[in-house]
Amino acid sequence: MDPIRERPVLDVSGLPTVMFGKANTTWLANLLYMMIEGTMFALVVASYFYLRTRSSSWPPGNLPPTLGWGITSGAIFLISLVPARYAQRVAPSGDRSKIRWGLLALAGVAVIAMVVRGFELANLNCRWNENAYASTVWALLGLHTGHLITEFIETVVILCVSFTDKMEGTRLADVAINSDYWYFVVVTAILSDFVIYGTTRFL
Amino acid sequence: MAISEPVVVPQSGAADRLARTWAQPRGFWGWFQNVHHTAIGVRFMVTSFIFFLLGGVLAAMMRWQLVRPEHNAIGPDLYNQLFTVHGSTMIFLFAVPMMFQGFGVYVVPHMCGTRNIAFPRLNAFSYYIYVVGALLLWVGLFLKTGADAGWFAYVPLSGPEFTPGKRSDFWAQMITFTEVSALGVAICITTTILRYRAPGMTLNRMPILLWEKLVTSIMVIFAMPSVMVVSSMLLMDRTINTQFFNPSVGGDVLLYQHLFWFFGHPEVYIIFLPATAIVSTVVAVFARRHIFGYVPIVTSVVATGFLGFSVWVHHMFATGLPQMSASFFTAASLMIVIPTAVQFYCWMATIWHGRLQLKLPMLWIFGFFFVFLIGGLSGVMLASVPLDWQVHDTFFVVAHFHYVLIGGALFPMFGGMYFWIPKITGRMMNDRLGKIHFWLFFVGFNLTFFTMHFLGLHGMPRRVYTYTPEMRWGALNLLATIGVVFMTAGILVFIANFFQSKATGRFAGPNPWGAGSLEWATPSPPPHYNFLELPTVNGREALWEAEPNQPIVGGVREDIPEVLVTNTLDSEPEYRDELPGPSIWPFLTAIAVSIAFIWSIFSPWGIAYGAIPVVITLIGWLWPRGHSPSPRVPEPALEARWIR
Amino acid sequence: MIGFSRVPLLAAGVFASYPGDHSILHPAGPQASNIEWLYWVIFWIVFVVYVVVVLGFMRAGARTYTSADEMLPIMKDEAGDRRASWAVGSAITITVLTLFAVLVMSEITGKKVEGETSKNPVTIQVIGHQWWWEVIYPDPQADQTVTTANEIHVPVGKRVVILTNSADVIHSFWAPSINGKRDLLPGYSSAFWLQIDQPGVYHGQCAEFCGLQHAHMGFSIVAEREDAFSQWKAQQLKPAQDPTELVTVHGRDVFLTHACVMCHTIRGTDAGSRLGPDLTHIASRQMIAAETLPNTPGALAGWIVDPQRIKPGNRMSPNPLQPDDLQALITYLQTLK
Amino acid sequence: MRNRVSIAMTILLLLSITSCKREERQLRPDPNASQTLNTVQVSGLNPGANSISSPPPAGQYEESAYAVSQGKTLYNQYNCVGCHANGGGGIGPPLMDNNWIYGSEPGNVFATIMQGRPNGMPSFRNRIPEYQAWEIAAYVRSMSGLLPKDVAPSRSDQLYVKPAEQSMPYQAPAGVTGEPEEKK
Repeated sequence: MDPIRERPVLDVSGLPTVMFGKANTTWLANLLYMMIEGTMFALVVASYFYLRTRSSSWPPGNLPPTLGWGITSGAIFLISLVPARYAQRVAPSGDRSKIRWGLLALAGVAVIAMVVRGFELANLNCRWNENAYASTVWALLGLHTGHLITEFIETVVILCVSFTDKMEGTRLADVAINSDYWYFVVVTAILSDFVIYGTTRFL
Repeated sequence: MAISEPVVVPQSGAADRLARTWAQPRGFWGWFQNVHHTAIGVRFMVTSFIFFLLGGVLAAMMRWQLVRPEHNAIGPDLYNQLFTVHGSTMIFLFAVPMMFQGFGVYVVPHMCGTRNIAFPRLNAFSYYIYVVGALLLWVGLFLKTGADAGWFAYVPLSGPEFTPGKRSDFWAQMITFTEVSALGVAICITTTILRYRAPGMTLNRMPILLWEKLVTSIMVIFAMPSVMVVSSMLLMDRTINTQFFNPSVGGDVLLYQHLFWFFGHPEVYIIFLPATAIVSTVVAVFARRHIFGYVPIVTSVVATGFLGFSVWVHHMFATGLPQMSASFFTAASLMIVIPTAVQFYCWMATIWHGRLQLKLPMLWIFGFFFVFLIGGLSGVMLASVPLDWQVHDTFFVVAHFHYVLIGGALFPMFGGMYFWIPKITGRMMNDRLGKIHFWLFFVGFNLTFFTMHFLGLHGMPRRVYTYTPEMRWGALNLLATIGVVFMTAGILVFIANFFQSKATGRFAGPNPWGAGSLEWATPSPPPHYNFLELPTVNGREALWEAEPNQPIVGGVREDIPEVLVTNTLDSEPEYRDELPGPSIWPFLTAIAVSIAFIWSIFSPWGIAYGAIPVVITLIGWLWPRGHSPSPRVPEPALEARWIR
Repeated sequence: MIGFSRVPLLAAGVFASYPGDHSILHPAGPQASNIEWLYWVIFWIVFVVYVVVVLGFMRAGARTYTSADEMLPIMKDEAGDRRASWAVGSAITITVLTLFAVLVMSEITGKKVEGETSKNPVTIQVIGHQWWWEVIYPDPQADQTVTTANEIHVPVGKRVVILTNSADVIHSFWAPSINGKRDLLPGYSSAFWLQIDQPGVYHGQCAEFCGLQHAHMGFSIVAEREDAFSQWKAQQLKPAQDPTELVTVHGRDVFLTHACVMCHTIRGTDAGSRLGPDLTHIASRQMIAAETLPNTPGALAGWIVDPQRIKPGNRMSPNPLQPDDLQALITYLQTLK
Repeated sequence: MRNRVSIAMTILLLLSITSCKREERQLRPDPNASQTLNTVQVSGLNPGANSISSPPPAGQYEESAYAVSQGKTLYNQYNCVGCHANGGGGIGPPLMDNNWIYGSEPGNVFATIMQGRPNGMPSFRNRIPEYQAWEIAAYVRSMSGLLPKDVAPSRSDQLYVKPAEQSMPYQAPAGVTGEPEEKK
């Protein structure tokens, strides 16, 4: 093409370079990721109920999991919504100390949640290799524990970033998105708890 | 956004600046750092094509074993590995990576008129993880550890008791690798299509190919988790003795089939929709008119996406389901014919009311019309429960899905290759060789697979490594084997043609076919910055409907890899996003993940210990570095260019 | 409706001219012939559809083909498009109606095939093993229960219900000229019906991939007149009679003192293991090794000595017997009518 | 492009070094391993020292996951379960523990199966071809973790009675030589 040409121009130089919330492409990717993981949870839960239809008693020969630990972990996850929301709120301001406190609190709650999860697994009253029921229960809780750990690591990494001067621009958006993902972890936690503890007792 | 009056746009320097900004490292290690979608897309195509050839070799070996009754060239143990690895290769290592990942990653950003795919590093990661999965399966085969329970590996045969050793475990992990890859690419493509489209390319103006890639990506996102879950269950049953599929303690063998086919049938459309997209694109170009029935076609693509999830049980009619559910799935399976029929009629109408230039790509599309239709119609037969009881798991079904997959995906794929290779390499393919390739392949294909219908009707089950003369299947099997010779010859001609054109082919120029979508607005092969001037779009076929002085996008920084992000519905510019540059970390992460997965085959602790390097590499990948966000005021060089 | 297959047509011709007792297109009972009827109906429908669509594409191509090699301008043709939308619209309508017709016919046929039941059928239990079929004619009195393998006898013209189980992996019971296939799933037991109208021997085979010897997992269904059937059954009920001559006595001892006894049953002797086929009346069967070999002394000997050559990977161990022992064993087994 | 190929080659090479004995499937045993001696036994018991066909071919069975799993199938089918249960022991001694009355070497176990032992263990000579006895011996050893995990069988599709052999703590490299240690 010739070096000089007359063309009308759509000038976008004035546009921002960081967006928070839905406008951010990472937000979209995060949403898609949650769709993938959500499908996995849905399928494991579906298998759980499918196997239930194939068995005369449910749980077969095992005591249902100890309710106490289920409730505890559920409660902890609900509490964790507070620091998650806080971090999300303060992210756009770019106020590093607030962000640090938010993330720190979130990471702390995650640690507690993981400890409780350990007791939860110990009190399922079944081993994964006993029967199909036990396998599904362990699969469901294991799948969620995997997400819990991932989210914990992600939070810690972002926390570390927040102590550097790189905590600005898109990194702030990442903080907000990290909280979105934590909401997902909480929701799936409540659901799996309901399936594992609730349905064996009330359904 | 306000569009300025026509202004002088000095090109001087812009090209060099962009070239410098978007340059990809060279050399051995550079190869592992490249994150540009053209490079990754081509790699997906080349790699998957190599596995297509390997899978073809296995098929030839199988045909050789079946050439006559009680032929014992190949024993049952090896034969079972052959057809299992053949099936798995063609589906997981060729069809999806080629049709979805390969074409998608290469062509989507061009069609959107942007400079790279979204999340380029995730994209690169997806490629490496796919390669590892592919190697896992094939190295397994060479170490006598080839999967041998069929490409859908039904339990209990594939389970801990009946497949000792590590064969099924290799298969299951291969699944995990390839599906992770597909899912990663799905995220990249979806985001690119929804947010990176050039200003003016509203949803209503999106090329059909983009629509279809969007639908396919969404299907991947909902279908692939299913097979990952089920292959993980199988792996856990085999390695840590879970009991998902053990009937004597409440496990269930049909659970496996449900989960597998809930993925397995959408998979067919994940392979087939990209093919129809190629058809729609090519037909419009060589009928020299806009595609007829844009809205009906898009609607049917979306409808296929939904219906694809409601037909999986028709793979399980012979398990003796209750009549009710069987009827439902028959109805659904027949219903899914309608969207495909709609597309067929629209293509016919496009040709009918256009001016047909039967150039090479179009020739293959005509081959697709004739061949795929047979597969589609025998599919109608299979949808009927009583007929399925008879022909299920026979060579009739083998014929059916080869007509669907080769007819429905391979013919359009070759069409697409003859169509886009000039864009990729910058040189035209040889027309005469292309025609020879077509006719050899067309004849050989029908010779091999049409005969299989009869074999099936006369009671030859699939997956038998031999048969007795009393069955009188010899003659037809011999015919089928002869067909392989023609197909092989055809493929060889294609390869020869490719290298010849790469070396001495006629230069293609930006738009050799006079096509209308944006990828033809850049030089062939495209530079790493894709577009010197980011385009704006004015209609469904951007280049055909561009005004004489179609506005261009200005003000996207050229000193850092920056792209314009627009909103989903009407692609209004929203913000400028800086993309990550070349990096070795995706490759290292892929290696770390591979170690963890492969280790887990041999010890459950593999996941635990293997997770550590994964975390480290991920941190290395995600740790922020490089430029700080751009200042609001562009630097003087740009200032000078956009005078108001 | 067999008449369909008589229509001289290339494709159909190939089917019809294809002899054999092992074909979807040569039904021997109501189930299979219902399905065959459905097959031909749908075959002709899709055949017509194929011809029409292909001609359509050819016509479209021929109509607008141009050999021009240069880039032609992009054309617009609103009038043509309007006509086309009518054509496409009606084509889709026809398609939907056709599919609906297919659905209805397939439903009706399905009901018919599943409806071929009766109050007092012949009940046969078929258990799939890797890689042979255990066949049991259950009876309230245990001593009235017949157990055999790979060869199913049924009376002509009577409704038969097959109860299926699997002992290991998934198998699929399929005799093309009798009825569609039915999977044998571990953990499930299902029942399906068949009926045979012409006397004869009909071949069947496992249709779901079940491992190394999936290819050699055949069975045969022998349809015979009522009286012949009851005779056969009475004979099968008898235990094996004690051998009398020296050689057969020796043959039995060989059987009882070698690996044979670990897996096989011969009622009337100490051999009572159920791992392999019941051999009480082996001499009465046409074939051995799940329809792999004819039941001749030679084949039998070859099978006993080196089964792994004939069916690599099957569960029977090689038995390198001394010639005279082998001879005696064969002679003995030949007496088990 | 070339790089990818070279990587593929190196990986192939690395893995080929570890040749996969584990996946060997000898579908057609060599004739002399399928011997069943043709002398009609008078009594099931059979005194005297080991008279194993030498050298013991145990290796080829203990390295093949297929052979060991065959052994597991035969162990159940030939009703070893009747006395030894699923290794826990019953009428016969337990096989899961690491306490071997007649030695833990494959040869010893093979001899025990073929010749029988006092106090009830019958002789299976003539009844079980040698290769099957070797397979069973290999399986018996896998029960107490004497075989590598990747060879030891995984769970069967049966009622859950004990963790699968592959999850037994791995004890020693599966040797086929050396004196049987007499733990009486």
